[in-house]
Amino acid sequence: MKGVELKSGDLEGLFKGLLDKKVVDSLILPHRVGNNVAHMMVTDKDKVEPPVPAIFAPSFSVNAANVVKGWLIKEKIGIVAKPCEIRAAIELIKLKQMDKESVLLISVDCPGAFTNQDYADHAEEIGDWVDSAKIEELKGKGIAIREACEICDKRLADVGDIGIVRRDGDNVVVVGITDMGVEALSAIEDISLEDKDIDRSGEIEKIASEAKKKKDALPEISSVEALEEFLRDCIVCKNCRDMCPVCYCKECFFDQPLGNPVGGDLLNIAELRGAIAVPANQLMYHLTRVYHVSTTCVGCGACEDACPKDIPLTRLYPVITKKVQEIFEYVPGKDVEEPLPFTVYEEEELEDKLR
Amino acid sequence: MGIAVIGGGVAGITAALDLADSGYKVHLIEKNAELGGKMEELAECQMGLSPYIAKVENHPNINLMLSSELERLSGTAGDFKLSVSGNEVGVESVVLAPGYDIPEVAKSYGYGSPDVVVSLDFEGMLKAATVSETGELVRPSDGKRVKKLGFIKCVGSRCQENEICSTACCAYTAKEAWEVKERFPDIEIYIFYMDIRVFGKDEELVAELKDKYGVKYIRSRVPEVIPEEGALTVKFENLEKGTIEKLDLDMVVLAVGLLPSKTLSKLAEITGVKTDKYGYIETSLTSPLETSVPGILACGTATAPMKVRESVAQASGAALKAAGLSQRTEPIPGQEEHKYIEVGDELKTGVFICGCEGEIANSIDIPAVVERVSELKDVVYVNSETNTLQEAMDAIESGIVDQGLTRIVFAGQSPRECEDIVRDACAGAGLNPYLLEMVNLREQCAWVQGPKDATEAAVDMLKMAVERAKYLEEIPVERYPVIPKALVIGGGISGMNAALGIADAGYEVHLVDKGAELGGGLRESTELPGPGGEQAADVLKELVDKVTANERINVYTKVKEEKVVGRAGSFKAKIVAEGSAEDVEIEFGACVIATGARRDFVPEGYFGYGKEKNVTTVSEFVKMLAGKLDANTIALIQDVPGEGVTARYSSIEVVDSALKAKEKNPDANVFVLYQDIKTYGKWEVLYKDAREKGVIFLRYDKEKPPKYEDGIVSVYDVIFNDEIQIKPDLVVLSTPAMPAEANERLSEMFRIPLKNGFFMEKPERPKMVLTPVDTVNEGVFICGSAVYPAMIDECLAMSSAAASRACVLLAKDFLETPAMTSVVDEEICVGCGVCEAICPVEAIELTEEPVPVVTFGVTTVVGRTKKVAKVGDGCIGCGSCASYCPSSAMSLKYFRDKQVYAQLDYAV
Amino acid sequence: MPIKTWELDPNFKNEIMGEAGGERLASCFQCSTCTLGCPITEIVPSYNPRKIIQMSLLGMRKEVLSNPDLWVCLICQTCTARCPQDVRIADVLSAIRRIAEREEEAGNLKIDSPRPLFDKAFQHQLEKYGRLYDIGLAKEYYPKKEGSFIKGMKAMMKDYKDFGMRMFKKGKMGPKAMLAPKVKGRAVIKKIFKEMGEE
Amino acid sequence: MSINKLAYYPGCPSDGTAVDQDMSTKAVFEKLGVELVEVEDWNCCGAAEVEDPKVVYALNARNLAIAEKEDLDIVTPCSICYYNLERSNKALKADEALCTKLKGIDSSLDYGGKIKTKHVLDVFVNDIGMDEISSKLEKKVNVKVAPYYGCYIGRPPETAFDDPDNPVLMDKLIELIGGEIVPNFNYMKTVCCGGPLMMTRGDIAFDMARKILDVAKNAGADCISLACPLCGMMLDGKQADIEKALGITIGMPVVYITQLLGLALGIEPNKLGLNKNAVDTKEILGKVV
Repeated sequence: MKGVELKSGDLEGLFKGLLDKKVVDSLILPHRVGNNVAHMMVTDKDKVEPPVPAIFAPSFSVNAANVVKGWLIKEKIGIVAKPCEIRAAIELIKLKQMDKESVLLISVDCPGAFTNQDYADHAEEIGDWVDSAKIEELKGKGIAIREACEICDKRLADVGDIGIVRRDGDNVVVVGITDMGVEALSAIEDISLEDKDIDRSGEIEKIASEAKKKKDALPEISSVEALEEFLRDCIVCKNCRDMCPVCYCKECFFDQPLGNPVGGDLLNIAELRGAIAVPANQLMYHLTRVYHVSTTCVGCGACEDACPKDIPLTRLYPVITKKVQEIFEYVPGKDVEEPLPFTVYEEEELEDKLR
Repeated sequence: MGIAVIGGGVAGITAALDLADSGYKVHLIEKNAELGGKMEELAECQMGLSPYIAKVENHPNINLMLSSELERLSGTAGDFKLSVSGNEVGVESVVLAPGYDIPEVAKSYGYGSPDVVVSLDFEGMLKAATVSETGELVRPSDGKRVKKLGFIKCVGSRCQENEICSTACCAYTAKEAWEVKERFPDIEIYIFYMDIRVFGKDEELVAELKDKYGVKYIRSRVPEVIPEEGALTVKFENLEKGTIEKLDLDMVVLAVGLLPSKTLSKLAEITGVKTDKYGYIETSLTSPLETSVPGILACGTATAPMKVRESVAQASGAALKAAGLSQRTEPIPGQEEHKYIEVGDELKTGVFICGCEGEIANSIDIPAVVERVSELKDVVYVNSETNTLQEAMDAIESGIVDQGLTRIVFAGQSPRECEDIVRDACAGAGLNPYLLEMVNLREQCAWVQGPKDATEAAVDMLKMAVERAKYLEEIPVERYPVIPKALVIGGGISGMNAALGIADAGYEVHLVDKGAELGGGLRESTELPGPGGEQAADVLKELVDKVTANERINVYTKVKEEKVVGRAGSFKAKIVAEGSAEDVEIEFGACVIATGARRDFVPEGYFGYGKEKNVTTVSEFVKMLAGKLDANTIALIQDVPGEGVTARYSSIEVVDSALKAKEKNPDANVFVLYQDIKTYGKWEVLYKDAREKGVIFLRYDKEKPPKYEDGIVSVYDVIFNDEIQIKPDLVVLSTPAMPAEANERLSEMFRIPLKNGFFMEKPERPKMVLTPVDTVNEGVFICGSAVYPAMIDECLAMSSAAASRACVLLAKDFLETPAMTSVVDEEICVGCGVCEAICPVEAIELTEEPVPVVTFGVTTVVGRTKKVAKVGDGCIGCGSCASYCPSSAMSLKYFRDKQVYAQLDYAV
Repeated sequence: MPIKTWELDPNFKNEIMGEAGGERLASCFQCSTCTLGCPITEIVPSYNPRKIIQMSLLGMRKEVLSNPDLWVCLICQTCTARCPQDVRIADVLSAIRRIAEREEEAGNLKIDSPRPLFDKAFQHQLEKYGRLYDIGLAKEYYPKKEGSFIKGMKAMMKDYKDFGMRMFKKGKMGPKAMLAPKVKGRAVIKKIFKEMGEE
Repeated sequence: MSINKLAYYPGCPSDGTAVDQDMSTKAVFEKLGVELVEVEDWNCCGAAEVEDPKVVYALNARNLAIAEKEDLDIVTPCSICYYNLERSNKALKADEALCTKLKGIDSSLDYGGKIKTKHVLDVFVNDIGMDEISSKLEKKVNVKVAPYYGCYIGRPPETAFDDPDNPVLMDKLIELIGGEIVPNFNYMKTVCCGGPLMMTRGDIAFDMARKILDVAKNAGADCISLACPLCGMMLDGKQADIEKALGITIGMPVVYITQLLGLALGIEPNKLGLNKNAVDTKEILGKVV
């Protein structure tokens, strides 16, 4: 793999270089706003502001992919974001909601993240980076990372075009993952690429086994009744849908008359059955949505963060969709060239899996 | 004049329909009062066959002569006079399809205990278990639940009384076992067998039964079933332990073999056709459909024991040959143009409930249903007076004409059987045929609901249908002309035979082949298997000469690629040939794929092949047999692993060449190492001959394959239960057959799925194949070793069948565009392209339209384009796109969401 | 130890097939019907006619001929009746037994069963009298089986004292049965054995 | 009835252990109006002990030739004799070379292949016929019978005259004379009695006979009926020895079908030899009404 080892302070120069050399027309990257971290879109290289380490900050606001979803534009956008955001972007490319040629995807190592609110409240204590020891320490103080991050087994910067890997101390390694990524890095004068083979398989395994342990410990939703109970408080505000990076329909079924019966329609149904639950479609809404994202859900947890009724949706969406993905042996966002499983599976293969 | 088809079983029905659909007058003569033959007795088959029976019964070109028997036949091809139960019929050709009977079962199999049943009856029991109160499979003797079930194969076949193998039993036993396991997973199944003679998909099914379902396949020909103390005791040899074991079973199914129909000998006498020594109509390896009397064709189990799949292929093939001797005299149904009345917004729903000759009226209180349905809004007319399909159709037609009905709800037998017929009735009366809603009151209600619930369920089903009917829309029916030409891909024996068949029927044929010369795989062969000693070259020469001489056939050789676009009736192709500067462009209405199979698998590394010079393959060995044979000890190894599949001819070839080696050199020690000897049908005689001539057969297990080291072949004979070593002068390997290289490309182009590299027929019911040469792509047919590596007679029958099916299509002047196609709501479409990717026929494409991109509610950047899905020609209405589209931008005409939801709202 | 076919006698099957009744040996396809229907196999589990046939086909001459199980066949014909390939197993085994007896006579084999002695004694009686003579048969057979006249008589008494008395009482071993029958055509019978038996 | 005269081949045991069968056969035929002419100076058929088929053919050629001179078909009450006579008859009819060869050995072996060989059971049911027998019945034999057929009635196929697995001729006769067929005996009908091994492997023979006796007893039979002297010796004559050797009690009367039939025809029991059966038959006689 071609890459370069830098001081984390040098990343500023790298981003500036990408803009300067017109590798990208614009960059979306996390920046610090007061106690918090949010996404910023930069076109002028001089506006790339230090301290760049904000890109590693363990905070999750919105999924960056959700921001650029549907931007079918000529200009090239560089996106610096956590692996789950980059993976969502890759799924969106497959779903033709973005153009592969017009985005440069730069993933950064993620230790797991706190909600926007938690991070803002404890910015001092948390800081720009947390390792696992620190996560445990903070947990002791009642400051916990998001459940979605706890069960996430894909936190390393190994997706997208470029990966920014944290090393011990203040160093980072920037590697080109795709040809586009290598080309982009080569365009920058200050950087000279060399072969960088970083083996992180041990780390990956460790993360995966811990994540699996955490996932298995979650309470299971094992029946429709349990699901109804789980969703009891849902008000069908559809915030989870709006914040979901891979929920991409232009006009959601649940905004159409059939999916969103109102007034007379509801009265008709009520008359037929004697009584119906309102808000209508509570269960149907989530089941449809979980089906729609079943292969593409990257498990970023944005849905849970968006829920005004604090329903732990992580236990529904990433957990169930992961099962589906395992059936298809599909990892969403892993490779932009890999076709969506629904489009290529053979019925018989599926029969074998489900038996 | 016309064509007489004798026998109303599956073969007769198939032949009759192929002929009648292409405009020939058919006299279908059946001795029983009902159509269906043996298949009628098989629950699953009955369901599969019934649409065809309904079609025959309502076909204008078929003169159905039930309870009739042929009494006399005189005249010659082109002018036969038949006397049928007193009636005189004049025809140009005759197709014999009298079917089979089953042999008497030896008394040792349980002395008539009710718990010992033959397979045919077992099918009935499985069906009964579906509708019984408990839904369990129970013993006939005492009603106890079956826990241990045994199948005994080769009952009444491969024995003295019936020397040959019945071919079909291995597969149908596996399918019955599968059905039992699927429905009653707790039942333990034991299958006693000698050789498992299955191929292709059936082979996989057997593997699945063994591995996944835990079905025990035990190699022992169980000779007796002893009813003892409430159980049926069987003994079998545990070959591994070398012991005799006893097993108590609750029920035993005897897989009885097939014999020629009892009527066959009389039929042969009347018609003068020769029968072979087993009593079957005599046909040959190179003319499997022709009898000894010109103008009289034979098909199905009258010529040899075979499965439904082969029977049907033979029937279609025989139909083609019979048509060749006859003149088309009848119009082809469905070719007239319809004008439909404008129905506007007016909702006048008519409900028609057919009693189905008591099958519905017996378990459903029809007057009560009528009363409740009459109350429904928009229902202006209810008719429950009819008892047969024909009566019901008359009632619908007059309802539309006299009452001005604008929606029809028809409740009766399964739509699988009658949907086309009811739609035609609507269309005939001037109502758009898609303003019809069908209710399956027989199969889905009367047959499955207990008498208590049936009436209530019927009311619910009708209410749902009436509700859905409200939302039905008129769908325009368009027509396009059929190009009366065909493309045949592959110039081997199958392709040439198909091309000749189509050309002889009067259509132009383009025959393309990748080779420099016609002939295909058979060019590599020398002597054909069997005692006939026919030379492949002679067979080929005759075909090649005929093809070359035929003016209607255009031959293209060295063809690299055929780029085909279009749909049934109207295809276009560019033919790209090696060394030709310009591509040839052709048009055609139907296509036959006959790419054959490859035999060039090199077993490099197996048994020292390639290194040891005395290790050879069967095809090389067959060539050696033409010369002097020096080898004194020969080991033939069957089922050598490798990519590819077991060919139908593989075992036959091994046994045949072993026999020929022994005949050539009687003192030679010839050993055949095998897993299963698969000399199906009459080929069983080869196996017997080989043994009697002194060939030694040693059976090995897949897990313990033979080894060849230091000049010694070691094999663990699982029947002998010991290791046996041979010092051969010659080791002969039988290798698997591989699909043609072009299959992959053609599969993608035509969207016809492959299985192990071979083309799959259009799927029918899970247990049977009734359309062996049809594919999911209407207008494209498959045959020969492109479907599975087949024997020459099968290739010829199948390719005639494919030609027949193609001719049925080409005989039409027009085809209708499918009405139930997909439509896109462009406003909602988000352009993700999943529909494009999953469309099985590539009928959807994404088009780009310029649109502004809106971000955060503000038009910030002017985007390039927006992608929108468009449905083009060729949509087959499968609904894949509509079911996937997340934003429901895609929907299927006639299955609009609102139509389905209206129905569901009533259901929930 | 693996069976080395090159050390066997591939002609053995032809030898059997050359015997009257042995002709159909090679039709066997090892289906187990004979063994599974055999009433002897239930009592003598080692007796497996199917296996004897395959051993014969392979050419395991020595092993087949010295197999003591050869002599337990009842000739009940169940195997023959059921054999799907008309192998006539009972006749084949009989043919093999005859080969074995000849081998024994030639001094190449020791048969570990009294059955050939009994059969031979029976045939001798037949040659002598033209019909079965029970007492003569017993008097010839037992001494041969037991190795000496005295031992033979003792064994005979053990087996037949009760039975003989029973039969005698019931008039089934009356004077007619005690006397040797004398078929007039005895000379022809002798000729038959001489001419037909030594082919 | 088409038959009124037959050559009678009694078989070797007719003088001794199966004298009862011989007596009853003769008595029954007499009652049925069929004259039996004993094959003059008949010789042994070869039984099970002459294994060489060619010797068997030759032995029986003599018997057949004698009957042929009288122009009579042969009937025998013994199943093994029947098997040997019939297979020889078939072989001689089919093999001209064999016939020539036999003629060369002795003129008394010159058989022209003109007669048929029959088993008594076959003659009763198929030649004389149920109607004819029925018309001559005088008594009802009200017994529960286990009909035991043994080997050579349904086997081997070329000489068989009944089903190999479920023969029925004897059943028909028993039912005709008022007897009842016990249930659950069907599968024992044709299992060998062990007779051929009696002299060489008595242990096996006893085991096999015992099984038949046991099943008949468990099925509730009053008696076993049979049609072969070897089976008779094994099941009746040796029954006491079996009981002694295996330490069991059975006490199952065993009678020939000719004896049962004779009773129904009103023949004196002693004329049928019913006083000669090893296991007492009095109980059966009590059930003849």
